[in-house]
Amino acid sequence: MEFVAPVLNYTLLSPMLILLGGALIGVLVEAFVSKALRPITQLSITLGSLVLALVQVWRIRNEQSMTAAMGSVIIDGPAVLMQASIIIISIISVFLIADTEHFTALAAALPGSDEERHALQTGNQVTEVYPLTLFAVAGMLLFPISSDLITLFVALEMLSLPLYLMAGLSRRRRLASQEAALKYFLLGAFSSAFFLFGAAFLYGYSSSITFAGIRNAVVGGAGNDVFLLIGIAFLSVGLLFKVGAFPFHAWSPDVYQGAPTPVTAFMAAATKVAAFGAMLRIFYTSFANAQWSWSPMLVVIAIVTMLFGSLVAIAQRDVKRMLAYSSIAHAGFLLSGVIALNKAGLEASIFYLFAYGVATVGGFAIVTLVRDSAGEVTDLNRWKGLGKRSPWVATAFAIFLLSFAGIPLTSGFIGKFAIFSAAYENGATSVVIAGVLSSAIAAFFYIRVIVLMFFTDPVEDGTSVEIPSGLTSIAVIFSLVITIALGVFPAPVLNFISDLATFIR
Amino acid sequence: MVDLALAVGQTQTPEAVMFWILAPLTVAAALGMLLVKKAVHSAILMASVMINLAFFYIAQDALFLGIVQIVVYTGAVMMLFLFILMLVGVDSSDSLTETITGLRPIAITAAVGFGGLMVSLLGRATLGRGAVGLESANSNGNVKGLAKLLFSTYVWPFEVVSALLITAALGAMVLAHHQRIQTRPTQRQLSTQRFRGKSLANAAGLPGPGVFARHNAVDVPALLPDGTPAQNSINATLEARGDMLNSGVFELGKVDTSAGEEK
Amino acid sequence: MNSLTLLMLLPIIGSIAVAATPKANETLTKQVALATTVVVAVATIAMAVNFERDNVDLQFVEKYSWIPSFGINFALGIDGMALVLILMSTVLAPIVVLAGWNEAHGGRWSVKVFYVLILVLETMMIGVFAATDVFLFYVIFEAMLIPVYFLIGGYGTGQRSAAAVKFLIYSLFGGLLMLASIIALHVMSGNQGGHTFDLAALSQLQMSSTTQNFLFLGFFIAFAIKAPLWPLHTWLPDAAESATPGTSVLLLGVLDKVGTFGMIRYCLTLFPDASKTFTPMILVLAVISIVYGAFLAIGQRDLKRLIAFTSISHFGFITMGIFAMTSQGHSGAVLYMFNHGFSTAALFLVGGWMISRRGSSTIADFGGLQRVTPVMAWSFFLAGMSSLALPGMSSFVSEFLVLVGTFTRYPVHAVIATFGIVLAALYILIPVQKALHGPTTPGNENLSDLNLREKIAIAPVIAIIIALGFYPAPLLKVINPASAHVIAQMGFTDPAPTNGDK
Amino acid sequence: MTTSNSLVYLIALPLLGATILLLAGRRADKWGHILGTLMSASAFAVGLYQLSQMLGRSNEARPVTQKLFEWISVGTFNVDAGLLLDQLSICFVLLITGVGTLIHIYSISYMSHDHDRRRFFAYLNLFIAAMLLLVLGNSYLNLYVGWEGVGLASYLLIGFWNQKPAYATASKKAFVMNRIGDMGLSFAIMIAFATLGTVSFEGIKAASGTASTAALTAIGIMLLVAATGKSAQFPLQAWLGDAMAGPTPVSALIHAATMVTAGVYLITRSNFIFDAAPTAQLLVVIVGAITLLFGALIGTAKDDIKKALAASTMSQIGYMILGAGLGPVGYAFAIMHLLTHGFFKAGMFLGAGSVMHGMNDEVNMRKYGALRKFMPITFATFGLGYLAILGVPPFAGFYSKDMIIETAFNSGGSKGIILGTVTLLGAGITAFYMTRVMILTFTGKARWDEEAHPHESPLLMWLPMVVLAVGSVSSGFLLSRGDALVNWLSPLFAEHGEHSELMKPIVVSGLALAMVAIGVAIAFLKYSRQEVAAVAPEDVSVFTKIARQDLMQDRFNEAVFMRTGQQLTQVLVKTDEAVIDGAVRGVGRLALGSGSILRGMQTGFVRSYAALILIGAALLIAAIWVVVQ
Amino acid sequence: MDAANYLYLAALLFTIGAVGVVVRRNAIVVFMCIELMLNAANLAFVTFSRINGDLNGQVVAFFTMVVAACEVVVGLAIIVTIYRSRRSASVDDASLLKR
Repeated sequence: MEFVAPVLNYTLLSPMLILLGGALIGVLVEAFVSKALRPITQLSITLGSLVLALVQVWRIRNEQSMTAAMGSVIIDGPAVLMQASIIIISIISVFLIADTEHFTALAAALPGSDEERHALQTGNQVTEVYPLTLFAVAGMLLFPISSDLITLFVALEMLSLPLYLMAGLSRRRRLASQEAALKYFLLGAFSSAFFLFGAAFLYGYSSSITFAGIRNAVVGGAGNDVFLLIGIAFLSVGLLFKVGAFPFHAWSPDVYQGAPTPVTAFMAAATKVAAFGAMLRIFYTSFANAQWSWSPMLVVIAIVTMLFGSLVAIAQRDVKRMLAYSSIAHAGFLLSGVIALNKAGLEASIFYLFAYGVATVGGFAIVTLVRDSAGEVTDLNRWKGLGKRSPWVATAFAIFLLSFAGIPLTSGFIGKFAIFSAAYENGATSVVIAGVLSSAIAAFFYIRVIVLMFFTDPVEDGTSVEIPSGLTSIAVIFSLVITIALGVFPAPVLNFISDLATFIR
Repeated sequence: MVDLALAVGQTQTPEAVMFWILAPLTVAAALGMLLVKKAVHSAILMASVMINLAFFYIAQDALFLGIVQIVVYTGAVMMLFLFILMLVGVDSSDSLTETITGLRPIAITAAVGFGGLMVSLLGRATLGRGAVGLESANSNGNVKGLAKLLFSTYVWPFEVVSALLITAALGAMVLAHHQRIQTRPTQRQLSTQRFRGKSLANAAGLPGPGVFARHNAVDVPALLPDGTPAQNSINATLEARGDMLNSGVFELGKVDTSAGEEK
Repeated sequence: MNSLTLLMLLPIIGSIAVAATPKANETLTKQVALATTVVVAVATIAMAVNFERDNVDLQFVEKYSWIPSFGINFALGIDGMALVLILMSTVLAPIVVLAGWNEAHGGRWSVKVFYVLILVLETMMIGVFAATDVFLFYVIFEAMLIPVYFLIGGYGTGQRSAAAVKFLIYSLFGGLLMLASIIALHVMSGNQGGHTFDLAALSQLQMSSTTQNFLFLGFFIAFAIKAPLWPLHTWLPDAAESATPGTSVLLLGVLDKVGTFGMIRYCLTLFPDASKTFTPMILVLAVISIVYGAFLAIGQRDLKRLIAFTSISHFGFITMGIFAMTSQGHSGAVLYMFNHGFSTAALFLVGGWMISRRGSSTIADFGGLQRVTPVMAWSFFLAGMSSLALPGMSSFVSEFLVLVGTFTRYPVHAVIATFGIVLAALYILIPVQKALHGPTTPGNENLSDLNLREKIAIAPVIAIIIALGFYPAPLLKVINPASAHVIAQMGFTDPAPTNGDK
Repeated sequence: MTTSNSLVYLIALPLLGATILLLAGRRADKWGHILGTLMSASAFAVGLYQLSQMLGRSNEARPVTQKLFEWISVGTFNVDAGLLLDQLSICFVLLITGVGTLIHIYSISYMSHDHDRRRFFAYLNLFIAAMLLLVLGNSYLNLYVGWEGVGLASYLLIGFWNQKPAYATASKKAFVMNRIGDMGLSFAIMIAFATLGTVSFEGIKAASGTASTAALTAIGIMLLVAATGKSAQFPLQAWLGDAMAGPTPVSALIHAATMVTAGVYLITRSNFIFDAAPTAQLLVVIVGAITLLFGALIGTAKDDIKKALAASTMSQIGYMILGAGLGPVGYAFAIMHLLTHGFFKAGMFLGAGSVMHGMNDEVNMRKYGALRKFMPITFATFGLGYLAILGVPPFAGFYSKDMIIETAFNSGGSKGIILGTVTLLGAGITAFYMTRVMILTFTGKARWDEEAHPHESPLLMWLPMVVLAVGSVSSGFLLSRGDALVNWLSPLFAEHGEHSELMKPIVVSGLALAMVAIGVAIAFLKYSRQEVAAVAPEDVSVFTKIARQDLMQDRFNEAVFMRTGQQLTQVLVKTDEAVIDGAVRGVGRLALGSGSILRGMQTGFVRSYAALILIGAALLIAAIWVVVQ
Repeated sequence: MDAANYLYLAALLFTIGAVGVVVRRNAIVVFMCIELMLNAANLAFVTFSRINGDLNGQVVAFFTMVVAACEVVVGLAIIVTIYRSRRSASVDDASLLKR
């Protein structure tokens, strides 16, 4: 029992290390750089480290390793793909975050107080969001590549904590924003308790906390599976909470609505990739041989989630809430990729996650642009006639919506097709049918928004579209290009995914 | 669950005794957390649960964890809770009546179902292998064993946790830290300001609480010459905590003065 | 040879050119759009001339890998049926542009947008008929909805946005059912020798009859919504009522044909057995559509809705012809598609002119137009005659072929359907009487007759209607081999004359 | 069989005329009528030329065909655009073009004051072309084109003055009822194709030998339905009276001489079918018999001169149909009556037009009277036609009608007696109402309106009347001399054996004349001896009332078909809105409603959300518990 | 002594914690109940560690404590912030966002 010095493969871990490094520098910047210079410095550091991380991910794209961090992480094709997706989505989100006006000037100041007013006047900014973002991204990168329950749990918390905080930093409607943070935090902690409890039973079942060990136990299959089942169920509660699946979805409408829109965009898109990444890995590797036990459960949850999300979204009057319910429905669609449990399902899920994530960021980017004197206008009734006043913004939003609805020639369609195909291949016909049905329902509310924007006369109530600043424009255009390109010429990306998407065990 | 019965040697009986004494206490304390009105009491009960758990840890050959549970968890984390409780009003009590329609029966049903089913399931569980015990794992000492794992196998999450701690610190700072945006005014500036203000009413300083009032407690506002209560005579903190008494009660007009006129 | 791709590119290029025109110069915009559509029409005619009509194989075949991981190709190719429909689409396009010269002015957006949408739609119209890859077909099938949606919602009248939404939701619903079937096909092809969407390859798939039935329904319901078959028709009257006449022409004349085209190209080819299973039910629906559409048309007060319901009746005929599984029925149905395109175009265009002049689409608001605007009245009358399948008009040939083809196999259906021709007389003559005949009612005295542009637009339509009525052979010769091929593939032969031995 | 390249000109010339006149618009107003007349006349010339050619050939070689192009060809369904001119069609060609040309000439003057005379001529030309196509087509489908073409022309011409709503309605009614008949023709063609595999006359004739009686009966009945529609036979006769809304020349040409006789043509043309289908043939006879009485009865009660003549037409066509239904013996007589009828009825219609022309377009005979003196030519020509229709020897009707009556009597058994009686009765009634028309119009006292200034019509109008009157006088004699027409047509029809004669021709003629005399006498007693009221009396017998209302046929149609149809339509419109679209909207509302309800789960309370999670977890555990059990 | 008893205890404590989250209104008490659930999980880990005879479970428990500490910091910061804005620590009062 001699202590062996741990060996870390820094190359393979470099994307996360770069981001953590960037975050630490960011913290130091908070301490040592003057207020005026902080925003630009932080933005440069954040973007720089994200781009660097992306480059690093690209460079390790063909690496495969189980031992990059003493068995705590797995680097393989899907890992690279998930990480790349997360980083790309994060980069787009950072453009949004960096735009002014979204975050409170001083989080500690009471809403409506003189202190706040003063902070606003002096142009104070909470530049801490940049390091927080980087921490969250680092956590997200770690989440889908974790290969033991400890790392998974730590990563879960690491991606969650910054998001809890950031959800509460909105500049306008601060009470709602803080409420969102509180709800997100309490429910997140609640669900992570379930997660941990489930992890305990998995450990009990397999006497191992690594995925490989659990897998071996499942394959070996000694005794009855009560511990395994409890473990899977509770672990799923945690994961399903993060992806926003029914009945663990309840936080997402409130949080999406209350959080500053760039944060909403970021967490809606990137968290989903990370959470589904982890989910795919653990279900595809560790639990694959116990498919009989969890597949029916996920089928039911997927179907209910799709239908619930689509139905409730119809009744929404607030664009952010509507997108939240839409994201619930999409979580249902994505679950069918997990249920598929085949290579096609993995590829489809990755593609879907990326496509959906990018479109989501784009969609929320548009939301940030529609505002009146009091800030963003999220009441759909006041989006009337947007197409008249700002055709380009409305058109862009319409394209994102069409992508959500899965209309051909947008990325959403290819994703939907791929993921349902995979599910069908595994015989999950009911999921496919429910998916198709709820897509039809979902189409209804996406189209209703398009109607509002294009076919309804504007109400003169001061709602206007802010001329997009350079950064938001970049985010929108970037998302738009990806959304359309993936709809029209998905082949390169699909091939790239196909080449890489195999979990190593 | 028979398979899990451990032959844990001599300690078996004492452990059982300890368990059967502490476990009911623990459950009772936990239930108490739900039932007591005051948050502080809940916190105290929570601390006791934690300490009991520490005993269980130690009983189960997790010495290090047991100590950490007491020192760090109960000692630091719970103190943090108490600290915050103090901040938000230590004696504010929670009404236990349920305000959300239908929530309580649902919660109780779900909980009973959840707990009952869990217990029932655990009763059915078999592991297919015997329990091992930690004798060999702890052969070099519990702390050493843990340290070896922490610093070799789990070094990466260990590192990452540091980032988590930074995040937490940063987060707390963002939410709580009041950056001084203006320079603090000097005494001189303040007094100049006081006299150059629109009104000279407060030039001589704020009234103290209880002055001219029928009570002179700190939470009773002073009365102005015209008989109205002076809100600014009360400490802002008390006001914020909601501990200020309704000043209207002490308005002179409300005082029954009719007695003097009766003979 | 990549003439089909080029043909599809032409309108796109045109739309870019349209987009590049200065916003102030609307005339130039229109001229560019018109020129584009004319060029496309000429190019299509040139292609049609080069078409080998006795060759039953697909022609002008091209294939480019599109999404190889799903086995999806950008594969085009046309047989006689597709050629005829493409021809119809591209010939109608310039007519619609010319006829609806001022249609775009009442819209929410600029004239440019209108023509960009029209041209993009034209590309898709060509593509949807030319696609030989099921996925490609589906993509275009669905994507087509978007320009039409904006054309209805943006440039229509009345409850335009509600109608546009209804149209879109209905179509999307059908499309999604079809998507489910396509997914199943995709998976099955993957299990049986590699993912492919090639129509020919997919038609060789082995599947259980239950599967086949479900997949057939997925496709068929989508198509039955598109080519509105009772009871899935209720979107059409609303859409037609709200859309501009030009849009209605493209919608009913071309887009809805995708439904009937799809029934032949996809339902029959991919699921021959299921097609046979469902034939009795479909024929009943078709017959109901014929009679029901006619009755509803008679009962309409709004001119555009009336035309829409006549189309429902006509689509019933087309569907009946398709599923009669005789060469007459089949060729008749395809010819019917072509003819219906033109006769509906004539009705909608002239009806549109009447409505825009009068400012109302209620039939009762018109009266005595024949004396005031004889040319317009005549055009409407001829269009109506074409709609009621008067012999000498092209639609007669197709309608009769459908009836005779159906009769040889399903006499009862054919007999009931034939009652439709009496109802047709009513639904055409009632508006003719109300709008064109009788005394000139107030509000109609000063309507202007067709101007030169409108005459130029309507003339070719009527010329085609009449010319093909007397000499349909050029089209039939192209259609017949394709139809015969389909019928033969389905394993059907025309019933021999019974010599009365029944 | 001989082929020819010139048959198409018969159709092409008037069609060209129609096209030019319609396309040229007002520019052709000055010369349109001349062009139209020329086109018709040249078609007549072509017809004469064809006749001369035909006469020069032997019986077998007389039919001429011309294949224009392959019209419809799908699978085994092959229909050429082909024309056939044989002994039967040449009769029609000459009748159509000949009478047609006369009526063109008449119309030049009759319509001279009409603003839209050019359009009128265009329609007339169109009608001539369509009618010629009808009789020249070599297959049922070609015939069908002409069949509906004349329907269209008839519709256009009836509705020529469609600014009057009633006229517009009349034209629509004519078209729709014709379409019902056309449907029969469609059915006949479909059945023919399904059973015999062909739709050409030649092909069906060849196949009819071997075809089953059932099939042929079906075809025959359907053809009869077609004939009833076009020829205004029972039960589809109701439109003809209303069709008098058209200008009088139209009534003369279309609704007396030519189009309405198309049914007779159809049945005669299809002789090979009916000969092999006795049931169908019997139905033909029955329809003819009913209609001839029906029409005659209506004719007795009509005060409108044109409607009276129309009823007479209906009745006379009933004779023809009856004749055609009698089989090979009757075909030629039916055709003969058709031709003679074409002359005298057209003449009478033109006469009626002439009267109206002189009487400010008054049609009510009760407001005529004593016109003999003012319109001598009209009176003379009308009178000759009158004599012809009565069947007074030696006028045309005598030859043709008596033949039919005789054949009816001789058709054997009780059938023969019934038919003979009916035809005789019809002759009597005909005599009655025609005499009534004569008396009311031309004799007695003048009952004119104030502003009426009756005068004789101009040359262009009376000339055709004279020509037709000559035909009314002589055509019967000429056609029956030496059985000229019977022999001419005989190659087309099956041989027929000699029937046992129930009555000798002379007896039949005697009986017929007696009936006529009775009819005339009654009419004289009723109308010449008594004052005729200028306003139709209301206190008349129930029978008269019924007869005035076309024997309640319109009432019946209205109540049974129109009302039901209208109600059905309304119900369907409402059903479509409420049920079908309602279901669609219901689905939408269901989705929206359930969305709104489910939305209620989102209470905003974090504790409810936690409860939801707890419930979810509990359900998962419960599921596990169930699985483990 | 059966180690399973610890598991029963853990399950009970976890359930009680979960119920506490649902029924208590004071955000801090709710949070403490969550801590109770985490502690129950830890107890399960420790018990399983003993059953399985390796220390991984204890390591997890250790990590949990650390992570929980971080969570407490962030959570309490959020609770304090919302308390300062609303003058209330009741989670029911934070219900602006709904439906």
